[in-house]
Amino acid sequence: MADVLDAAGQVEVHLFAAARAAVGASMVTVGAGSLGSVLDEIESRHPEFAGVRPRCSFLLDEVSCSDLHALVHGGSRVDVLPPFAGG
Amino acid sequence: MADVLDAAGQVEVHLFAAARAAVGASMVTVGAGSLGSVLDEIESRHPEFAGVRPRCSFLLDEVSCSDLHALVHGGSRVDVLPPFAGG
Amino acid sequence: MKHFSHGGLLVYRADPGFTVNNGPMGEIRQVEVTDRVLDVRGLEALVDDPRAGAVVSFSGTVRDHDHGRSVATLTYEGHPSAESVLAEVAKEIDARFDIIALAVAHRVGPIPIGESALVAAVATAHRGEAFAACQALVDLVKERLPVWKHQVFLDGTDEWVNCA
Amino acid sequence: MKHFSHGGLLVYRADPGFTVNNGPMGEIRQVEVTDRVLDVRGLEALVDDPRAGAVVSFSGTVRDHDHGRSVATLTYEGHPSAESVLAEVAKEIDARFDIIALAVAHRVGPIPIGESALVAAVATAHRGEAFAACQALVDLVKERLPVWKHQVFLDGTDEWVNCA
Repeated sequence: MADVLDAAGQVEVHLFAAARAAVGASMVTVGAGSLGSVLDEIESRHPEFAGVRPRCSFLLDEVSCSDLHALVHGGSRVDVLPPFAGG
Repeated sequence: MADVLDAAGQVEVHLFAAARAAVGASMVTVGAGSLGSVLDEIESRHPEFAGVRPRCSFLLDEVSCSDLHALVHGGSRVDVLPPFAGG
Repeated sequence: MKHFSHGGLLVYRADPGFTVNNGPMGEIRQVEVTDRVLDVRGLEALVDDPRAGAVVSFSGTVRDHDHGRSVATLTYEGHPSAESVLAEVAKEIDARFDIIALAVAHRVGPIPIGESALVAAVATAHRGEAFAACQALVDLVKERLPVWKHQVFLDGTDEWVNCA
Repeated sequence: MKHFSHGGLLVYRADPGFTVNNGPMGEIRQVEVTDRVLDVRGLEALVDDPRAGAVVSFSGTVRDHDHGRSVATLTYEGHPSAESVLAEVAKEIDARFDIIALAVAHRVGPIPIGESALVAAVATAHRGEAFAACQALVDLVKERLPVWKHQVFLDGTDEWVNCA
């Protein structure tokens, strides 16, 4: 399975605004897998992430991604974006 | 009749923009009467006024007046206002 | 900080009592009909307010073309009541919208191509109200202000706009 | 006359190729995400154009109160893609409306109370289009721009807006 192969790599997860505040870091490195498993791993390490996670959107290698089953390969980048509040 | 009494006086008619251009003067003095008779007198003296008159609105002593039967007493002032084009 | 001026020969202030507008309504900080150059940036500064979250401004400029014809010169003429009518328009907009401050000015006399004929600025707490109020203000000025526009074209002909 | 700057540390330009927009569309004369002070008057000057009959501008300023609480300090954080997203927003508005020129800028980093967070200016031939396009531009920036607002209140608490 692709999941097994990908799991050998590491994924950079960049956290912004309220998500960064919840996790306490602007970047964490987790094992490759699905987008859902990547987020689950962050939540297991940083329980406060659970509060903001449901309101976030995600970028997978700079492209918007809302499919929690999407594969996140080793070397990929995930961005965690809380609701925007510009202007 | 009031008309007869008023007719003894004179009315200042102030003309603006296209109305002034048609009449060739910014003010003319005509005999008192009704608003309609005042305008008729201007038109009889200055036939070009007929072209712009139907598009004009009128002030009788600084108050908007659209009633051609309204009495214009001697000493009153009529303003002839073509369609506005500000901004 | 109220500022009023007496502009061109055609203009006087018929109703000097309108300027103060306190209580629940916003402040009308400038209402002017003038033959001088208009400055929308000055109006924006006038409506600036610590309570404001949004300022929307409008500048309407005279163009060198109208309906495909080249305009050589352009002159606005104002009725003597123009400034007091403008004040009434400002008060009506202030009553209709949730305004913190507004300012509006119309120029009369000859206006060089590219310069402003009408400027307005509105400050409100929230942005939607600022856009709505500024647009309504400009629309109402166009509808009510006793001002006329005379255009001379490059071919030598001329017209009073809306009277052709 | 295209002008772009690289503002705060959080901002880079992901898509440098968007700037020229010729043909039937209007000119996008400035798109900027910056940590410097914004100047709506500068944007108005940028969109000035001899073909324009109307310029509408917007300035959204940060306030000292939010939902009845007193704000002590306020900081905007932008995603690295913010400036390229802003460029896409500008292009979309330019495609939707009959625009002669537009300019838009968002500030990031700490913003003192009363200063602008978002400024925009739109020049069009006719006034209705200028109001509609400027308002749509501001609305779309608010919806799409990956920017976040952090408020610290006078009572010492803080919040990320829209995440409370």
